[in-house]
Amino acid sequence: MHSLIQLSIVVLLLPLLSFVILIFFNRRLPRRGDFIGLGILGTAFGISAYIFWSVIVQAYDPAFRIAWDFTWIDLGNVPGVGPLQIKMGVVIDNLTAIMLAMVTLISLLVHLYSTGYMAGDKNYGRYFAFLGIFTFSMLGIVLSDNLFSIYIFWELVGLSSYLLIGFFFEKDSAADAQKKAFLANRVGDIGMWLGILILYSQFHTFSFEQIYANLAAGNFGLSNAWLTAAGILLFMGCVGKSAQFPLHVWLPDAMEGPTPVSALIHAATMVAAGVYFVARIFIMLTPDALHVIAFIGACTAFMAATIAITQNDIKRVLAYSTVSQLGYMVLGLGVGAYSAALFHLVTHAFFKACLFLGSGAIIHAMHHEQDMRWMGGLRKHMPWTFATFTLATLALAGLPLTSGFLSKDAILAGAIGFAKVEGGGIYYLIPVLGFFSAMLTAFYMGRQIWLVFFGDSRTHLKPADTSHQAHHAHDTHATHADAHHSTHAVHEVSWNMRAPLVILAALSIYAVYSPDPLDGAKGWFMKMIPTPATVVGAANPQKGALLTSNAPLHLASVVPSSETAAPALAATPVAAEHAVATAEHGEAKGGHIYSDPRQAEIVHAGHAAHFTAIYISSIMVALGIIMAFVVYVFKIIDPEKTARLIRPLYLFSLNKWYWDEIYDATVIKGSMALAKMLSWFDAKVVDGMVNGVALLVKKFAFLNDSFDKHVVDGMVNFTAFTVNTTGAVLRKLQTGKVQTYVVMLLLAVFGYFIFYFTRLIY
Amino acid sequence: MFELPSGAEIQGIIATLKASVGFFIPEIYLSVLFMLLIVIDLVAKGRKNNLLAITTLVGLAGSTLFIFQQHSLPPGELFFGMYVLDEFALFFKYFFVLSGIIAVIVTMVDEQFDREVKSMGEYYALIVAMVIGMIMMASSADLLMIFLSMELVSFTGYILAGYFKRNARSSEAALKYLVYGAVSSGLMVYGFSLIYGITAQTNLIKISHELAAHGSDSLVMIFASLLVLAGFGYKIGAVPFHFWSPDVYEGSPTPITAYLSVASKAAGFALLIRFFYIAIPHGGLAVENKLGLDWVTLLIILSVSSMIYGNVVALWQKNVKRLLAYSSIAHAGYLLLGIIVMNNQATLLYLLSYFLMNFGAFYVVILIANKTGSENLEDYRGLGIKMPLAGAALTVFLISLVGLPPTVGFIGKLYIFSALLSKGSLYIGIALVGIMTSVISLYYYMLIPLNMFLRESKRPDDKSMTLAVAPQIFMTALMILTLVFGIFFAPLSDFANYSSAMFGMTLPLH
Amino acid sequence: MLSLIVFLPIIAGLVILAVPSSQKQIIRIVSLLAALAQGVLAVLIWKGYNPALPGITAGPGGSPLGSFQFVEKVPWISLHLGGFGSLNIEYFLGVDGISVTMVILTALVSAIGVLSSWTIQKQVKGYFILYNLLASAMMGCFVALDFFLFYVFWEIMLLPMYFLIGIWGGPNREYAAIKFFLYTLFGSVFMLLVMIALYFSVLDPVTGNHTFSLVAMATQSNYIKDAILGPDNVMWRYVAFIVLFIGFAIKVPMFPFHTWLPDAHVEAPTPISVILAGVLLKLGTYGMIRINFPLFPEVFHASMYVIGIFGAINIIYGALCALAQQDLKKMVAYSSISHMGYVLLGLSAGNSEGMVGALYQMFNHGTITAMLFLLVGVIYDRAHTRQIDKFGGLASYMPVYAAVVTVAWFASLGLPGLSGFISEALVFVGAFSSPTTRYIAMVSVLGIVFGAAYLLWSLQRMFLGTRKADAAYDLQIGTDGHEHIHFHDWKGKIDLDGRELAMLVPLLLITLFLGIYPMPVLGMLTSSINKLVQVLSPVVMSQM
Amino acid sequence: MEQLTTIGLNHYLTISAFLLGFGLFAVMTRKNAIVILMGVELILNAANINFLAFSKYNGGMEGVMFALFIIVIAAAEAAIALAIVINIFKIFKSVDVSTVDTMKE
Repeated sequence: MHSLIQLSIVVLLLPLLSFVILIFFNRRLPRRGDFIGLGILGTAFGISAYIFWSVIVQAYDPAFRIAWDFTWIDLGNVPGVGPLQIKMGVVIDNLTAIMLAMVTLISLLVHLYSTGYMAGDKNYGRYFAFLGIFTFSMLGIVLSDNLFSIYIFWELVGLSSYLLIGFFFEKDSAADAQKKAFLANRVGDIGMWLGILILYSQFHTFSFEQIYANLAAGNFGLSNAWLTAAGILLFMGCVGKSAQFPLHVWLPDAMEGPTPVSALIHAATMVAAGVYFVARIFIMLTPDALHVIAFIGACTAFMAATIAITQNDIKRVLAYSTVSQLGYMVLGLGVGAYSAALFHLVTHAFFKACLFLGSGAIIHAMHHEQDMRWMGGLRKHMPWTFATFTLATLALAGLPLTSGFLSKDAILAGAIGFAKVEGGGIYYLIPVLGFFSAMLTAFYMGRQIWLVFFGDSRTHLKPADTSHQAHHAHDTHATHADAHHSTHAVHEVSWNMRAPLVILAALSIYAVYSPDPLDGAKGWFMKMIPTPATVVGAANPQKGALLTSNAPLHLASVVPSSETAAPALAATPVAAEHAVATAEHGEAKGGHIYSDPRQAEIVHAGHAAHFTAIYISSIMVALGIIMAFVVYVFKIIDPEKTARLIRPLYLFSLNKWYWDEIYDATVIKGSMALAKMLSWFDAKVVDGMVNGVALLVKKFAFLNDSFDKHVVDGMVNFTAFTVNTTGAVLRKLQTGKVQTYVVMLLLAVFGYFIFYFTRLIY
Repeated sequence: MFELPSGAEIQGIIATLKASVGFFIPEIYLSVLFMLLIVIDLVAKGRKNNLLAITTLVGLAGSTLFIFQQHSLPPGELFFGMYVLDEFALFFKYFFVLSGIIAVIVTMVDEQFDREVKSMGEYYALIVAMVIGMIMMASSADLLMIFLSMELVSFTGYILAGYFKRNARSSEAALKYLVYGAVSSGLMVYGFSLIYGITAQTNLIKISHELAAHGSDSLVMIFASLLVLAGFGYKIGAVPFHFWSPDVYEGSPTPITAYLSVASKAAGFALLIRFFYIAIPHGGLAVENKLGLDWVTLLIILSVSSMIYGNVVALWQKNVKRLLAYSSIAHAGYLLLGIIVMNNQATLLYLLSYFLMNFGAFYVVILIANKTGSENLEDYRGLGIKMPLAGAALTVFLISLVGLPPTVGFIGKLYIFSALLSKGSLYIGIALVGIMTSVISLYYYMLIPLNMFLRESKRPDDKSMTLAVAPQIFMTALMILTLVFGIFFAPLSDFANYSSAMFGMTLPLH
Repeated sequence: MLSLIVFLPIIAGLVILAVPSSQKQIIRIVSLLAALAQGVLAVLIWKGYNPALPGITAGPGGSPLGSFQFVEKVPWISLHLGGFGSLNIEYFLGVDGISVTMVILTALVSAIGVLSSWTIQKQVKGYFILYNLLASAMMGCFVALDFFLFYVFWEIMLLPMYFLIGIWGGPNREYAAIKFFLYTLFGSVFMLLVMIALYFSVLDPVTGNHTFSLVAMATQSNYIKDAILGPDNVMWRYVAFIVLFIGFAIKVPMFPFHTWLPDAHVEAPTPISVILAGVLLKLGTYGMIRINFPLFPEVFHASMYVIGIFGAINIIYGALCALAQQDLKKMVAYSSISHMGYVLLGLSAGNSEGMVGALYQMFNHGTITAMLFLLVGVIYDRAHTRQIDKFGGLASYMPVYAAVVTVAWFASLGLPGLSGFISEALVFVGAFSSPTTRYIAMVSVLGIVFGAAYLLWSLQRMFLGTRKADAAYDLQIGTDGHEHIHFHDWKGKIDLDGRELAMLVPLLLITLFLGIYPMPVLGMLTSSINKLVQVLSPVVMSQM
Repeated sequence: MEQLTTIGLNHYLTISAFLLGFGLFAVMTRKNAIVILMGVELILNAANINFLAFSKYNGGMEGVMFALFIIVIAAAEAAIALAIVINIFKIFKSVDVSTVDTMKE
């Protein structure tokens, strides 16, 4: 077993250890054992940093991939299949290394931050335990080498998010939110599960490696439609986790959880897991599937942005911006800007975490006031927060010199290229939506900054009563807040909450990723995470024949066993064509090649569109910021008046496009009604279906009370009704008069005689 | 016109009679016992009745010895074919003697007798007489003997049913029994006359030879055998000849009810089997046509209607005795199934199981009636707690009547249905009816445990319900037998198999 | 060995019979000892079991040995019958992978049941006698390899169950009890007919007689060609299969024969619900696997589709009905209808993954649902109500209970890391892999969501948020200034007490362990299941 | 001609059939228990006539024997019947069988 593998397993198990210790013993430990969680995460980060260093920095290899697995379930010698095992295992490649480092780092920072933020909560220890199990499952997703274990950790992440969202479970809103989140995720998961099933039913394995090898070898028994379906279904998992349209509704509500949790789970890591998963399965997605993904991403990005502009809750604005940014990533993957999307995933993780932690600091300082309308003028009180928050905001808005600029621009460039390659038309909608959302992003982030930090404090404007309920709800905070509630002294937060802000803000600067402030593609990240070659050659409409012909070779970038084959690929015409492309664009692509011409074209066109993208997006962002200034700084346009002017639109945005209402009216009410109906059906009809008509039975029981009710009710089956009626009739024959008996006797004899007589005649 | 027999013939006749008497010892012994009882009654007037009871018990028990000796005798006919001795007959001899014994035991515990009647004088004598009559029913091979023995059983039955003279229901039972019985036996004997007219024979074996040889006018034959069946049907209490039974069973003294519902029913079956198997056997359609009567269909109708009617109407009964009466109608239906497929073993085994469980049930009913003074379902509420053993025993007997393992009743049902299915898919329809009706029967049988265990007593009187030791022991013994034979039924099955042989069978039993 | 494990409880019952009914504690302890001894034996059997031997059909030379294990084969009834050949009934016990898991489950659940019966106060003696009778019968069903013996055990179960529900049950117990009894008997009487018909259709290859041995029946070559259930008699084979299937489906219970279950559960006392859900329902599916399918493989093949559809209906229908329930116990009852649907679905797949999944689901459902009913019992003991809306915010006041409930609930909704997940996953994998049931599986996955829905919703309504206005309990400020919960007329510990933990913790650990490492159970199943799949595969049918 | 003059088997049978009919009619319609019993006697005598006639026309003694026994049985039956009816009269103060129906259904 490779040493890195061992290390990664250690990293995986450490947070679990912290969970186990804390969940059982936190009350017996000093400080509820938060230092344990912190220390363990520190170690974990240290190890993953080492992995990152040795994989990415020390000796970078584009096709680096080490895997290890063990038999988890052994089904023996299955008839028709042969020996069948279900394996579990971990894999480390470049992407994994980066993700490992990122997840552990952010988790560490959030742990640190929480020691300040959650101080004094009655379930303090449990909180860290939950953080531990979350980190464990997240790392599990990152490290998994097969679909099955990804699905497992997927569900576990769902669980830990459930637990953390509902951490203040006394609040009904929190309880609702956690249920909503879990269910929404489940809906996505069943799609993902079906996708997994489609693949398994063909190859009897869950392992990525073998599935891709089989796909490349063209062993997929079903039609390409099934393959596309599999892709889309797997993507549904991402729709759930990454809060893509139409399953995005849970994420904003998830803000009921503690703010650090929102930072860790609902901004940086868990929601990114969906994107990460799509990246993992990227090479088996058919073009059709990719188109669907791209459109979903675009819609999400745009919709969320439009909603964000009218929200007043500071965390909700960030939540919707998260949704919007995730939309960008998905869009990026959809259009084939693989590296850019993942790049955005990383950068976004950092600055969005920074924003959330910052908002947490603000809320903390404002004694759990979350409504931006009652904030303002905070920059004087909390300079550190202000600085970091602003920096992160710029990154999110995508201004040059920030990391956000690099990644977002790369995605948009890819989108343009994609639209070009696909032949324009409807496909231009995607970049257009992308740019438009970029503008909106700039606008609502500007609005937020202004409302929160500038102007004068508007706390006094707030109708008092509501606020008190708001935070009396989570009791411990209430006490903690009441301490200095009397004096509304807003003060900067303590160091352990400040440090993470600074670190994260620092990580949102362009220099970390790329020497060139205007081009992420020059940066190490995009060099090191190349777009892998697709394996769905047979499913690829354009160059199907060609690709199937040298399908085995495409494994080069997937299967380590045939690394040696990699150079040979340079000979393929595709590579040649691409060589030309790269040549005229005059930049080295880290030696990796695009075996899939479609991808090649897209990437090439993307690079071609690079500067167009820069121009347009800069203009858009500028527009957005200017608008924000116009509205909120110079007060040239009064927001209220505008809102009244375009009331329908305003309400539409304010009410989040009415998605909750729609779901409530259709899905939830629908299924509840169905359930009620069915259970009525069950009690009334099925219970009596066996006997035909339960009603009749009841009536019958009613008719003769002489007859013990329990019979009729009890024997809800055929005998009940028929038998008893027949009995009721027959027993009348027993008149008690002996002469009638004799008559019966004779009648019987006579009847028999007739019967035989007729039988004799015929 | 009749020339007197010559001396030689008379010598021959006397010789035959002498020889036959040797085969007739149990009957003679029992007749002696009968007279002895009357004498004792006369002598010991006013003394304790137990004397009579004990004598009867001992006497009946003693008769088993003589019956046992008959195993060594070769099967054959005696008294000029009036009477036969074969394993089949032996089986019923044991059966009836045992049921007589149990009837006496049951009577001894029944306290109603103490209230109703002063002297038990002729009671036991009549029981013995009835035993004799039934034994003769089982062994008679001649229409005349059949008629005589049946009448003997009926008459004693009438008297016993009405034994509680001052009790209106008992007397009513007697009257109904009398009228119905008289009419149906009258019809039967009319049918006999017709058969005699057709075949000029009264001996069953000869009759069947006649029919096989010359055939007959099937219409008359059918009419005759329908009338005969009216007689038999009345004895076995199968629908539509059952009407007397519920009233009579309810009205008569409970021991007599038990006795009639088991013994005289069994006697009727013995007669039915012998008559149809010997006189007009069927082994496939050919013979039926030749003998001019497809009595299988006849019995199928009988048995199906009995199973359905008995079980369905029983659902409505509030009186436990009456409920058991209807259930006995249903059981007549099940027994007929065995006869239809001409499988003596199954029938006899079922009879044995029925013997155990029905007597057991009635025994417990009497014990309970002694304490509560009532046989109404309502008054059974909460008895299970007051007298757990009786409750358990009754439950076992009822479960056995339903036919659930591990009770002997299940074995009976198992054999009956096996007999049906061993004919392939021919009789599956009837088997289904039997199965379904037994599900129905579960409900009303379970009504009794339901009242005993699941419901609280309406008047929780603290008066103790503890039973005497002896009855408890006997009851437990019956219960254990019911269970043990339900698990190790080999002896019963062997015995039934051994007893299925009949003298003069022209066709193989299968 | 097997005889011992089967008859131990009955022996205990006899001992109890001797104990005066006033000595309640002794009675309880006796039956607990019996249950524990049973558990020990089960463990020994599990240890001694060799997973390599497949079972299902006869081993080399037509004898069960070499295929089944712990075989005990004694001629019980063997007599020549005038009527129909010779009757051979054997006292024939033995286990293979399928039954050994069920044996372990039964031992476990009945031990837990005894523990939870501790609170029974009314007529303790009678209760435990019946309980032990029931335990014996259940165990017997799982190890019997002779159809007659199986049938006997099967029927013996009914009566104790009837009384246990009827006497110690809730207000509406008479109705529930008789309903249960009639439904089940209705199913089993047909089994009797089929059993007899099979008897006349099968010859024991070794002795050449008719036989009740299920092992001989499972080999198609032993059938008499033109017998009533012989290969030629296709129509009757179909009828017999359907009749048998219905008989077992009633026990499962399968829609639309399930209506007895909610009533029975709601009325039954907690331990009986545990037994009912934990073991009795398994008998239905076990019967299908042991009897229905191997004896009529070709019919099974023709009807896979139908079985699958019924499985799907069970899954979704049960889940939706559970969603609408107000009574917590009723909800759990419907949830087990839904979960047994997974078993049916897995069986209908007819491939190893599905069948292993189904078997594993049977085991897990046994442990998990036992846990659920115990938990329902806990709250019912305290609050004397099971109305979900009568609670709220319990998590604050009964943390341990809430934690256990959460784990159990998540186990029931199939959370990875807990055993329920693996079985459901395998079921879906199997059902989806077989083209016959693929689309059914696609529909059934909806069950996952609905399952999560009703469980989470009930969890929220009972444990999260704050106390409802009309809750079944009061809050009072304790000495330490914190709020404390107070149930009317409940003297005992508010949170779980030792006995309850002693029942729940083992189940929790099993659920967790088997969720992480399923092989201890799966390992025993696989070879048998693979053999079964082989027996059921159409190839074999063509050779018969 | 000969049919009319000489009395043949059929005449006997017809008579007995009529007797049977009358007997049954009496049993079914009469209310008085005594009369019902007389009806039963009629039925038995119908059988008697049959037996005698057949025994005459088939030869053999069985019929005659049978008839004799039937007569004896009838006598015994009458004795028992009367005893029961008297008992009924004691209790129900009438011999109308239709009033004797306390037990039914």
